[in-house]
Amino acid sequence: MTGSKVLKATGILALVGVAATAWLGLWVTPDAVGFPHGLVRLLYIHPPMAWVAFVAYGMAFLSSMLYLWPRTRHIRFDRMAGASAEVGVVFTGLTLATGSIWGRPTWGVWWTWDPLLTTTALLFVLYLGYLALRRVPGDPEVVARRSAIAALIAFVDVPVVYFSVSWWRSLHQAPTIDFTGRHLYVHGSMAWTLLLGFVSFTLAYAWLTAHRYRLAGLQDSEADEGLRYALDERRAEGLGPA
Amino acid sequence: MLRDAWLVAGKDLRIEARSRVALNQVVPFAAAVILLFGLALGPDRSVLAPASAGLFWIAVLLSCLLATQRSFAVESADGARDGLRLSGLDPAGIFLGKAGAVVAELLVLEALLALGVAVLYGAHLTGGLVLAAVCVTATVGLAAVGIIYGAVASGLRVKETLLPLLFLPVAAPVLLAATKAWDEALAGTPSGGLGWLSLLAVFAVVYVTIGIVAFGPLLEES
Amino acid sequence: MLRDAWLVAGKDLRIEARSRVALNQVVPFAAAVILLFGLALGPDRSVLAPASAGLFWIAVLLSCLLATQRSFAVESADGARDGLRLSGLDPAGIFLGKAGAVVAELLVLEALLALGVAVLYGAHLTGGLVLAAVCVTATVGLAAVGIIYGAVASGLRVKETLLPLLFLPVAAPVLLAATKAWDEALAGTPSGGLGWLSLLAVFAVVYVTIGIVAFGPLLEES
Amino acid sequence: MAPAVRLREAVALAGRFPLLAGVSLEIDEGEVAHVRGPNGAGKTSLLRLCCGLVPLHSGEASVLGHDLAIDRRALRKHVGMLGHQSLLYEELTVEENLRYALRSFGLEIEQAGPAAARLGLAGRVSATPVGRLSAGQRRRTALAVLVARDPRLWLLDEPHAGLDQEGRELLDELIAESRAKGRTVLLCSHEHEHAAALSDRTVWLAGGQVVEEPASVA
Amino acid sequence: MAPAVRLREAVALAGRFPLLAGVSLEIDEGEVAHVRGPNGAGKTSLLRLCCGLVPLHSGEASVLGHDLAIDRRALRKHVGMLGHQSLLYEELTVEENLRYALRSFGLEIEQAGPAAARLGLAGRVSATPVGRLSAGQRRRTALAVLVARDPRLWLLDEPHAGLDQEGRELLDELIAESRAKGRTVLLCSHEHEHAAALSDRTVWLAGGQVVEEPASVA
Ligand code: HEM
Ligand SMILES: Nc1ncnc2c1ncn2[C@@H]1O[C@H](COP(=O)(O)OP(=O)(O)OP(=O)(O)O)[C@@H](O)[C@H]1O
Ligand SMILES: Nc1ncnc2c1ncn2[C@@H]1O[C@H](COP(=O)(O)OP(=O)(O)OP(=O)(O)O)[C@@H](O)[C@H]1O
Ligand SMILES: [Mg+2]
Ligand SMILES: [Mg+2]
Repeated sequence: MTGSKVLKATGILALVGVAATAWLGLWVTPDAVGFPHGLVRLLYIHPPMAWVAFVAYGMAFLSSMLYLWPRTRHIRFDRMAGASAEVGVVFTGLTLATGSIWGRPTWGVWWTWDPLLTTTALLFVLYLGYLALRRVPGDPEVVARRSAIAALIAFVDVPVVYFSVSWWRSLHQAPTIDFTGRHLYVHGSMAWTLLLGFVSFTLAYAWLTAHRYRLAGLQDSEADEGLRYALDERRAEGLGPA
Repeated sequence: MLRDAWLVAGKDLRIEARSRVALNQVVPFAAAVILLFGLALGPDRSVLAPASAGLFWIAVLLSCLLATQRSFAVESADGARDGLRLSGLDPAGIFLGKAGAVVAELLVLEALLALGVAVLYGAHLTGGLVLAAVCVTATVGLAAVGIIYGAVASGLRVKETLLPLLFLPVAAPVLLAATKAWDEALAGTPSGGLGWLSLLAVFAVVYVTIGIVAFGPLLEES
Repeated sequence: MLRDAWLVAGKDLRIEARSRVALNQVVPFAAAVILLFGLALGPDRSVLAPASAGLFWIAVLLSCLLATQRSFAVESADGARDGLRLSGLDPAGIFLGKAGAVVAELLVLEALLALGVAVLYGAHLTGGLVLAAVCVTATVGLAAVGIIYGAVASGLRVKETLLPLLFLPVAAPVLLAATKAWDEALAGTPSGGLGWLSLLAVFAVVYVTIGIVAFGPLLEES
Repeated sequence: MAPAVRLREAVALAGRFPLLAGVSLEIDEGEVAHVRGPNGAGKTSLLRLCCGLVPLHSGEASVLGHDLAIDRRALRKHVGMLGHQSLLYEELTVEENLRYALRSFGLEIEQAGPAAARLGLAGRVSATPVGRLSAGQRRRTALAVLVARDPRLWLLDEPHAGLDQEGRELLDELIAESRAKGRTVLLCSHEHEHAAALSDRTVWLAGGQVVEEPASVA
Repeated sequence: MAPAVRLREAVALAGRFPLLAGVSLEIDEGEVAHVRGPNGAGKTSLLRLCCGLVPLHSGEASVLGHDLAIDRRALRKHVGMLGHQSLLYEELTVEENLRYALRSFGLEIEQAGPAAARLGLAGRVSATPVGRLSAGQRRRTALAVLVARDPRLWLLDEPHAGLDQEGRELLDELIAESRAKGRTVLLCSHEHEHAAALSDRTVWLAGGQVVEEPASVA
């Protein structure tokens, strides 16, 4: 099947890309001034991870919309939303983790109540709730509708996270934390490494999500297989004792 | 749709008028939240006065949670969702009606609470108009989210725990914006709160729209 | 009595193991509470770092509320109280069993949360032994109060709103004492927390005793 | 005349369990059908499918000309269900419940009084909140809503349960009346002698399917 | 033989409403009594009084030798109630529910299997969480608990409701058996032909009181 070939290729590319990013980031690119030794190297994975989380939630949102729209309603969009949100939660977790690791030497603390950080953490919890909702047992279609609507509402928070920095600035004169990293002058090998980071992490996202999606599909088709058996068994119930 | 909304809101408010749950239970609960959390965060007035807006909105948030739980508890017990679906009412109307009733209850609560906060924390309720506008828009947003998630969770055996989990994080930006707007207004610069107010208005519009659109699919399910 | 307690706790924990509600829903809820308070109180580290113990205990308090609600939701729906009364179990045993199950769930939650708090607030978990002891005693007290009031509210149409209202003010002293004890321990003077710890122990003993004695009359009344 | 209920190999699931495992059935408008079968056969599920409370997984299903896979909402106005749960507002009185139900279907509330009186709910009971009624009085209230609405399709799930002698006779009368008016009735009941006398035909369900009348009556 | 149930002018209230307005009644041990009356007569309230779910307001009441005003708890071990609600744990399976119930009465769990089998709950159903059962299967589970416990006093509130034909026959058998074993049974039922055949005597209730058999059968 070409589908699985594309998937395999994506996986290999993602792997190579991430490895290359690591290599470039760790050994090739220069240390930046103003950063504690070597920590700038987190630059090549931390922002891409945050980006992937956004992409994942966006995908979950889109799939949920498609699921809710009667003309395009198909259970595969629900699967997609679930798979994407799951990967999104993982990457949000990674963003939080790398951010904390970065923050410790840079700001001297693991955590601070910066709006961006807080809203990111909230996003994490928000989608944990979404996944908990998905796990509540029930009819697949019912679960799909419920979670699709939850995904719509949850996504409203994503732009809030994204804009929280600028809103904070525009609405609040003295930002408590200067997110100076944003002004860092990125050049040469650093820029290329960063770009590679974005691309390869996005590929990794695609690969992971596709796998999760396929797995969900397999589980469903297994259930469909099981359904035939279940139907026979149920019908036999009627014939049994009589 | 509006006729149905009116009918549903009337019914919910009539049940409230009879059972007095919002007045006798939710208002004292909100007061307890403010007092208690004020205590937990330390009795230091210099800490608490700036935090008064935040505490106020947390109390409102938790009360909104109770109000929505109640709003679905009065629907026929186990069959809440079945009942709503078989009722022949327009789902959008149901949504608007139930949200409207919760908004009405919460606004009364907020008025009472604001008095309390003013006294307790020595907060000055300046910029009254902005404060009131923030209350209304924020409450509409909160109630809309609450009712949507209330419907999502209703009929599930785990609704007691699921609803708070879903509601709280989504309501957080509303909380944040409302707190900021109040902070500005209380600090004597109500115009600084206008940006947050418009953000709240956006939230309210978005959530109400989602509710109107999504309540149909939500109830029609299963 | 202890045999019955064991039976009830085993049943409650088995239901939890099957539905995973505490893990999948209450733990994230607690995290959401902490974040929410962090947001509402503003980004000012000088306010939040000293308040970290308070926030931790507020999150535990609200989670305890959910856990007790859940604990009675798994009892047979409408007939929760009838079921418990007709069960032939010793009321004191029921109380101890249900409270025990809630304590077990909350202790796991606190362990997870403590990790989170340590990171979030840059709080140093020094005096680990004192912290743990505070957790255990405070949790026993909270769970005991929760289960008593849970039984009071169970079977009433207004349980969603009544339980929080009853629970919060009574749990307040526990919250305060636990917060103080943690504050001391986090400030590096765990011995200063021992006074609070013994206060918590008194609370726990008192509430558990009340529960053991009062659960019978509580279930028997109409 | 078009069939009021028409199912073709209808499958309905709860999770992965087939509530209905391929039901094919036609019930004409104006017919009173007695649905019968052992516990767990799928009778309640069939009624819930017909009013759109359970989604159709596969097969075809149309009720009163509405395809259940497409528009369930349009159907609601014409279908009345009496289920195991009474779906009333516990805090409102019998009368208020009746009025609210009628209003929510866009009907005039004049029918409320007569319907309540017919079901023996006049006087004290009609001003009592539903939460304080006995099991049979609740059942009567739910029936009163149906009577006042007079929908085209009546779905009755063990309607006799909980009713006293007089209530049973009244119910029989009501079913006979609605048949005379040309309403369609699906009547699930284990009281077969009772039900058989009321109905035009009997549909046997077992194991989520329509079956022939079993040799040993189940 | 001492009477199993002995009420003297027993009054029970719900708020200010008298559920029972002075009931005097004696039922001997080993008797099967059919309690009958119109909806809202107070039948359910009577049974709930007998197992101590409704407090006695005034009058005297003793059940199995225990005074209801003093010790209701001691009674519980010997009384089994089948009410409108099944009082089971929805998350636990039929089998787990049975075992838990037996354990909670301090009985051996060996009876669980046979009781379930007797009620037709073997196989798939016995491993299904009660929350997913049909109405009749729930009823059967609740009955299985009673059968496994075999208490001295059986309080059955409309036990036939929801059971299929086979279940009804089984129930009749069970009642006959417990009579043979000397158990006392209070049977509320609107299916009077059924119930009359099973019972030694009929008690008529109306308006919260014991009345003579009414001229017009209600
Ligand atoms: C979705 C949310 C987030 C996004 C989009 C994001 C994005 C970024 C970007 C683009 C940079 C700039 C790197 C540079 O140009 O120097 C950065 C830096 C950083 N981020 Fe994040 N980040 C997010 C969440 C977090 C979180 C949750 C934490 C902490 C727990 C964190 C901690 C940091 C730190 C410490 C730096 C270095 C800042 C400095 O050098 O001053 N970030 N982030
Ligand atoms: N909580 C309550 N508050 C006030 N009145 C109540 C309450 N519960 C029941 N009643 C009233 O008490 C009366 C007796 O109720 P009960 O349930 O005992 O009747 P019943 O004989 O079992 O009737 P049914 O045949 O309908 O089951 C009814 O008229 C009912 O309205
Ligand atoms: N949510 C669910 N999940 C799994 N199985 C279910 C669920 N609900 C019902 N069932 C099963 O579906 C079957 C049919 O149930 P249904 O309620 O339709 O039966 P019924 O014919 O109405 O029975 P009764 O006469 O007992 O009322 C039963 O075997 C039941 O165990
Ligand atoms: Mg049924
Ligand atoms: Mg009754």
